[in-house]
Amino acid sequence: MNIHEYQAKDIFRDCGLPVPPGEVATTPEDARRLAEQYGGTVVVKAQVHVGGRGKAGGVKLAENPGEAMEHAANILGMDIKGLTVEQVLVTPAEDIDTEAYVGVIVDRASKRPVFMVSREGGVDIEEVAARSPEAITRLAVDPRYGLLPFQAYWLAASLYDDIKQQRAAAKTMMSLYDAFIQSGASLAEINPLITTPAGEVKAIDAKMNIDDNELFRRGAIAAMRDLSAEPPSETKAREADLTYIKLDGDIGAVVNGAGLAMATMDLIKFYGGEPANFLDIGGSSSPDKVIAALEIITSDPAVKVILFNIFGGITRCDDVANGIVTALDRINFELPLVIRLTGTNEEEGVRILEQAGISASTSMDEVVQRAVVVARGE
Amino acid sequence: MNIHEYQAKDIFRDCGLPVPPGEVATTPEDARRLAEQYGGTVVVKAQVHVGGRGKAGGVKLAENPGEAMEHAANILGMDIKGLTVEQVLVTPAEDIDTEAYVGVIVDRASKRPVFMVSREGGVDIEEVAARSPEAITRLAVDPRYGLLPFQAYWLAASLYDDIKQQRAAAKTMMSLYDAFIQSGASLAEINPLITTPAGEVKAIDAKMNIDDNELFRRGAIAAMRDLSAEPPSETKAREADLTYIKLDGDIGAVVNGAGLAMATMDLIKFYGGEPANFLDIGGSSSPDKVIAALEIITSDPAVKVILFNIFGGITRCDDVANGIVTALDRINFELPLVIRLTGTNEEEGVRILEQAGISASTSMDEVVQRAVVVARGE
Amino acid sequence: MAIFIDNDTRLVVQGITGRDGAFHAQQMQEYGTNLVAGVTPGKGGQTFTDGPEPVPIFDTVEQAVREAGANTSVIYVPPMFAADAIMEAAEAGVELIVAITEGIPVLDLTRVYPFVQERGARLLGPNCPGALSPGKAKVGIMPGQIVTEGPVGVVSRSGTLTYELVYLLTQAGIGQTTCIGIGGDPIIGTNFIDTLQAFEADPETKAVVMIGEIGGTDEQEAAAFVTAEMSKPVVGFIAGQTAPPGRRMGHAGAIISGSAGTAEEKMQAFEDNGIAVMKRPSDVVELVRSAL
Amino acid sequence: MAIFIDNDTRLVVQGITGRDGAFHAQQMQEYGTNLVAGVTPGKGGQTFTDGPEPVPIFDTVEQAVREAGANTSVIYVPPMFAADAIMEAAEAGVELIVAITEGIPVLDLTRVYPFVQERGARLLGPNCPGALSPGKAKVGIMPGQIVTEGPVGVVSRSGTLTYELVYLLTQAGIGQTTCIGIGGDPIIGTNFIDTLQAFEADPETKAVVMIGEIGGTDEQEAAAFVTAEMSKPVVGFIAGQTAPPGRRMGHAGAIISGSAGTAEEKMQAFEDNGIAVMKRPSDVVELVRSAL
Repeated sequence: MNIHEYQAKDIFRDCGLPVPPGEVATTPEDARRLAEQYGGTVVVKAQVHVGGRGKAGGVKLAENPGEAMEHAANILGMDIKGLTVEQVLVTPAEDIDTEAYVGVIVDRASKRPVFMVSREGGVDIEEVAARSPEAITRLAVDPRYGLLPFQAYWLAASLYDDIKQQRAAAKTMMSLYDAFIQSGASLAEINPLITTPAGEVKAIDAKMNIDDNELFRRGAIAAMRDLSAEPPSETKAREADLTYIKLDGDIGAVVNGAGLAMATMDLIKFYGGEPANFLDIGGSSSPDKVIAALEIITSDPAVKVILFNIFGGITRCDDVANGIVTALDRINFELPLVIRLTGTNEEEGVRILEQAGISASTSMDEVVQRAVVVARGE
Repeated sequence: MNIHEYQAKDIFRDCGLPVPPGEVATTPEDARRLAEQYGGTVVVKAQVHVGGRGKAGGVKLAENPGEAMEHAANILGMDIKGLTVEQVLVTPAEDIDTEAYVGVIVDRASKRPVFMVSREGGVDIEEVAARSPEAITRLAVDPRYGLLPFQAYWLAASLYDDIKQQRAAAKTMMSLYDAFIQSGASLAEINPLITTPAGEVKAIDAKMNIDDNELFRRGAIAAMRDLSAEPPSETKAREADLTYIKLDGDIGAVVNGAGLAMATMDLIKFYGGEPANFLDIGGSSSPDKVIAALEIITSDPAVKVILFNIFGGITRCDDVANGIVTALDRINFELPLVIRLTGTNEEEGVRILEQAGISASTSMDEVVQRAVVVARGE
Repeated sequence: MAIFIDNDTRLVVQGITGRDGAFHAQQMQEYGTNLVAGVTPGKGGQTFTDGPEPVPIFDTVEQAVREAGANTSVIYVPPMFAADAIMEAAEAGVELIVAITEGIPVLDLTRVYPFVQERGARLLGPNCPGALSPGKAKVGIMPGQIVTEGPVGVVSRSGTLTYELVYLLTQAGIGQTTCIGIGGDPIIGTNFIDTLQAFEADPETKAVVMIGEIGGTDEQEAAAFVTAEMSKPVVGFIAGQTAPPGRRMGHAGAIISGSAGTAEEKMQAFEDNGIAVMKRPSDVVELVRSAL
Repeated sequence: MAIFIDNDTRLVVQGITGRDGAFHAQQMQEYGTNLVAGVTPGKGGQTFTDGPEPVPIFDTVEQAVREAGANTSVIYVPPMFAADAIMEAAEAGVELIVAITEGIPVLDLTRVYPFVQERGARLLGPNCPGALSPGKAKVGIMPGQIVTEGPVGVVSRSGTLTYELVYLLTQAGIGQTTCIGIGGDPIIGTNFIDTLQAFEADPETKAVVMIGEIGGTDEQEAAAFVTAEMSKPVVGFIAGQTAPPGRRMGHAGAIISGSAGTAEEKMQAFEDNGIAVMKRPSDVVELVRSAL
């Protein structure tokens, strides 16, 4: 789950990171009031789950409250890469001497949280990694011990030469690691970590991604989810414990298992069709999931055919068949169904469908080809 | 550092342990008021840093507020093993079905925190250990991982057969481990952990010892020290960063290093004398420590002679000599001094003393024998 | 021969009284797996009777190891208890721990992994379908009816996609030594290389099918390993050629970060290392047949 | 020969710019120890000039290892930073870490100890005087002038009491291979048995003096080890015969708990295992002389 900059900053502040003040405004008038409150020059920053806000005109300096109101009026409602800006963060502008990058991610290879820090901040770290990998210092944290003070100092010393800045940065690393662990994050990033001409170290941007699997035990963070920042169909899918990603094609696919779902999309494309979505009904299944899946897919007007590709393992074919039958009773749709059902409790599943007058195949290749043909209207 | 039962219970409660309510009273009237507030039968418990309160009459049941006041009047001011009771804990009496023992200590051998639990609670665990060691379940916690839920359950399952009680006890173990770690404890104990006839699990007694070395980073716990519970001389020694333990003899000894200090006491005894104290001025030394040491020893009227046994290592003989000379200037005492000084900066130390008209030996055996002779008044 | 599980497997099911645990315990026992114990705290002393033979239930894995001689465990407990269940199995001395549970927080795994390693145990998964050695043992959720004995080792990050390919092989008369699902999470206990190593050492395995997906670099490293260390032919598949970047495709591990972890990159690594790449699942039969 | 430190020791001093660190760095260098580096964060690039030869100061131990080839470290930093300093040294690849600092929280040590173990390093201390191999190297705070080369190994939980006994030996013309202070805390990195083992393996050590104190059971276990594994004679001393139970006698580790850890118990264990027990420190000369 992505959270907004202002939410990440709240978490950072609670963990003792040196984050300047800042509050969110949803109206230009709010932005004006905040700018007044802070005094001096402020920054008005669009709060959207997407990079490149600055280039899109979503981040503006305002020298007085009137200007802050103006910028807020322009930015609120703005469309950035398909997302509408609903909130802006208003925060005092800082004088910047240097800009560094500090990030923590969960690293697959070392199976540990890994810090990445660089003296080159305020830019895309992936670009730095591609251009000059030696400019990035990496450190894998042993989660049994946490980030140790000497490690934090090693990282800090790679960013700064002044001992006071090194100490401040080391403390920042320790706090960032706390924030990362306490929030169940998969990424926590300060870009840039600045020094001011007075020598202070400050975190003036913040980014966090939260591991969805952590949300069950982190209510406060789960409550940070911004439903306006994702399509309603994906919200609905999540609530039904499905994974759904909308795509641009016309073949709606219901598949159990992420790998098989991806392979189904790939095969649709291979046979000349276009998938309308990725939809995984997951491992442990229930008829309710199938119903929710059908409701979500049928609400996409682009969909011309619905393809079921079910290979039963922990998912039972009878559950899926029951779900289809119940869904057909409950929701009204005219779309053609192409069904493939095999694996655990296959016989029962096929029998349930047949009793409802629905036929099912056992070959993936066959059903995908048929769905492509149906979608073409041939 | 020892803390009182009521203080340990406050810590336990904060960590989520199932501790019944209870408050401390310093007057019989306070005790009456508390008993009224809780209603029903209460227990009035002396708060002193010593075991065997019950046998000494320091723990009493009171069926009504008047009785609570009476008991408090008797217990407050009572002398238990040389300590005066200044506070009583008033807490509702609990119906007891079973009594178990749960403790955590830092174990030297495994170099880990070790849980010890037993179905035999409410009695001295050392007796249980001596009588029937198989009645105690031990579990060493890997501090890199902390107490894991399955381990807490293993411990709990060794105490109870009922799943609800097992779960409650497992949660209690987890909380106790948190309390232990968060407080920097060297011992945390629930004796007894009871079950009530209704099946609830409750911690009705609590004991904690805190590692003195943790206090610098645990202000709230350091503030729990009860100065009334230790001799003023030991308080003064601690504030001067010395270790002082008062004994019953007449030879006051100032030694650097715990092992040498013990060996000096042993040697005094070997030659027929009686040490008045254990006093270690510690490793890194300063003249101030020597002054404080002399002030403490000279305030003990039993002392007839002061013996210095200094072997310089990290302690410098010149520092000790300066301390002695300064102390003689500053504080007024008539006691004879017997000094042994050798090791780091020995020549300078001896020179400083000689300039002040004080002679020093280099042999421990010799000075101890001389001190014994002087103490005898021979 | 087979890898990881065989006739010496003595299985304990953690979470045997849950819906999924009970169902699959029965399925595994019916398949012929030597199911020696179940564990559900508080239900110790009861007996599991859903399968063909009664199985004792214990409160702890330690008891299952001590009293029933379990050496392999399979975990069906919910995500919030699963990390603890894995560590309990490792602490109890279980040698192979198969974690079926999906949705375990990845930070839990960063602690579970070293814990398991320190005890010399092998973790398979989490978020995996388990292992199946046709004719010998089935540990996990793979359907027993889709496999048959034979010379092909199968290793996959996916669950149902594996069934798809295995079933195609079986229908074509090509059997398997062992089918291994390593799991779809970013941090897993046993990776492609560990499994390829075991297949290379298994004399009955003559060829390997490796099924990868987008995200990470495991497939690329496995491909390099194939060139460096393997004498046996490998046939490969990568799912997610049409996946958009930056989105988590069901599996927590299936996400293209920036330009890294794409299907193209992985298929290229396969080709560069002499691994025959399938364009579609149904190609598996022909490619394996010509590899054997 | 000697144990733990010798002419191959390349020493880094952690906390070299502090009062104690600077003083003892100078003393160690004057004794002839090969002092190759000092560490104080923020002072990297400066030079330590208190001793006979200038020594480079680094910000981190890692730099001291990489740039100055340090293989041994000695720690003089305050208690609140000491655990971290030990771990830093271990992480940097230092082989022997001597922690002089007194007052490190014991729970810190429960984490430090496995960290050091995992990296294959040896920790001596904390709260110890260090090691001294007469004529070769001095690491810690033992006064160099009280030792002389010879055939006796000395191991002790104490600091100054060790000097006492060593000095008596030296004055009597009996020299030492190495004098080791293992430290007075409840949890220490290197214990009596580890040190006895090293002395047993050291061909130049002909006899060992072991100096224990009240608290714990290390001396009892060491006594059993002497019987089981040692061919060389051992002479022992126990401090604290007159210590009252339940009080911490200066050292965090010197405390009699209940009836366990008394001097009597330990002296009995020594006698039962053929270790000659001194009644007073000055007995050391005669007992060692007859052991040699």
